[in-house]
Amino acid sequence: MNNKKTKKVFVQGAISPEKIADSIASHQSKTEIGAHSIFLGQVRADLVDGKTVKAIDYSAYEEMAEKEIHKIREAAFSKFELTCAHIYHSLGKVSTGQVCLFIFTSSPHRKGANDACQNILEAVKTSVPIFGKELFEDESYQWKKNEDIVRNRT
Amino acid sequence: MNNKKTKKVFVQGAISPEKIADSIASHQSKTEIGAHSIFLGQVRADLVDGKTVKAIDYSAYEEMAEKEIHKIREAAFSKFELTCAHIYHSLGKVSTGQVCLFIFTSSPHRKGANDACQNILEAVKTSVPIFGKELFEDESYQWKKNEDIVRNRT
Amino acid sequence: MEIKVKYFGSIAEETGKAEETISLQNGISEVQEFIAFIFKKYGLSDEGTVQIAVNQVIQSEGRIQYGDEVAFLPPYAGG
Amino acid sequence: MEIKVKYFGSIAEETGKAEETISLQNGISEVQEFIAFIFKKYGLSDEGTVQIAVNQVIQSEGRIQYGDEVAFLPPYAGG
Repeated sequence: MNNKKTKKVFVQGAISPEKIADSIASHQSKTEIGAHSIFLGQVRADLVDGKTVKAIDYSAYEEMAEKEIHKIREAAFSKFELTCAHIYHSLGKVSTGQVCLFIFTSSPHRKGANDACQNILEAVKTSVPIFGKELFEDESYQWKKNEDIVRNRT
Repeated sequence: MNNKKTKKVFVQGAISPEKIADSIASHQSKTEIGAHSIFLGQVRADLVDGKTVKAIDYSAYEEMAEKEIHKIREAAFSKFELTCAHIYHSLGKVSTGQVCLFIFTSSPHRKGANDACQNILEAVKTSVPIFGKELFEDESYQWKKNEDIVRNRT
Repeated sequence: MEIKVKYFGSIAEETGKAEETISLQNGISEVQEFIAFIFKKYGLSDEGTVQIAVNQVIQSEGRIQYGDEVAFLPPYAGG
Repeated sequence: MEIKVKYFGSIAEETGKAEETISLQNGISEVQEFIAFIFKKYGLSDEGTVQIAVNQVIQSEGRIQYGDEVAFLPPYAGG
């Protein structure tokens, strides 16, 4: 029951441009907003040892991830001048070129929206238990690591 | 003929969420991109001396504005790791809650996209000849000023 | 010598026009002199915040030449 | 005492399961001891990058109690 106030974070598969457009449209009634900052993570066709990534298969410790993202949002609201903040991440397979992360912050002024967006992005990368399997064209794979975190621990 | 290589910047009226979605979708074939940063300026219902802004009527010295934005893009490409950069601004009347500025930067990594987006935003505010008339509910108006600039000059 | 002059925003409102062609007399060909000439002609206010672009480049000194395009720009408001 | 254990990502792959219930014997109730027990049980590699969450909070020390949910988390890859 601890989760009842957390917002829905996970989306099955890629995040569509239409979902992003709908989110933008739904903020047009909030006329105290002057600035939106959006970050999109897109799956990159990295070349690893001669093989090209064709998709990432995401999984997560969902209950903990939702709690962590709830904490990240609360911290952003306390630190920045912020009207709204939304965070979505994909689960399952996301092909190269598709969007897997959508962070959307809104504020009366640009500083609040921009600073909050970047702050949330760094926190999502370092403190949310999301895991990713990089699938190569030849059906082999490797587990993705956000390098910052590994470095921080060692 | 100096303008022939500059990209189209100005949009008549508000920038629609669909235009933003189309821009995002058109980058899904660029699989070297890992990060998109988007800034949206939205017209705010500011309260000035008891009157509420209901729209901004934008005009510009278009030829010069396009050249300035071309320079801003070139500078961003030379300063940051950047795959794409798009900048759109409204002309004419944009109602409160609607989007008047759309900056869209893409990079293999988040730092390039985020830094370029913020850099372009500051440059657009301070060096592009765009003018705005804030229209109030009672048909009166005032000329908008980006305060930073006025302050820098005095 | 003929100069194409453009006015924007609140300045266009004050001059009552978006552009005009002005024939310069002897002795008014420095940028600062030309600004003073236009300000006096239209009784413009707020000189501290106006910027001048000569051929689409911001300029506060130098000479104005035949065929130049001179624009009077109030404070920017983009974004 | 029964502990609910969850495995994620590369660790789930190594253990061959996403979760299980483990009955702890006397003497294995400290977090570090429990980690060592699971690593030995499954011959897990890469201890340096694994994080443990007890009841969804990252923890590297303290006691594990009856009914706790203990998760083994490989490096994060969100974004």
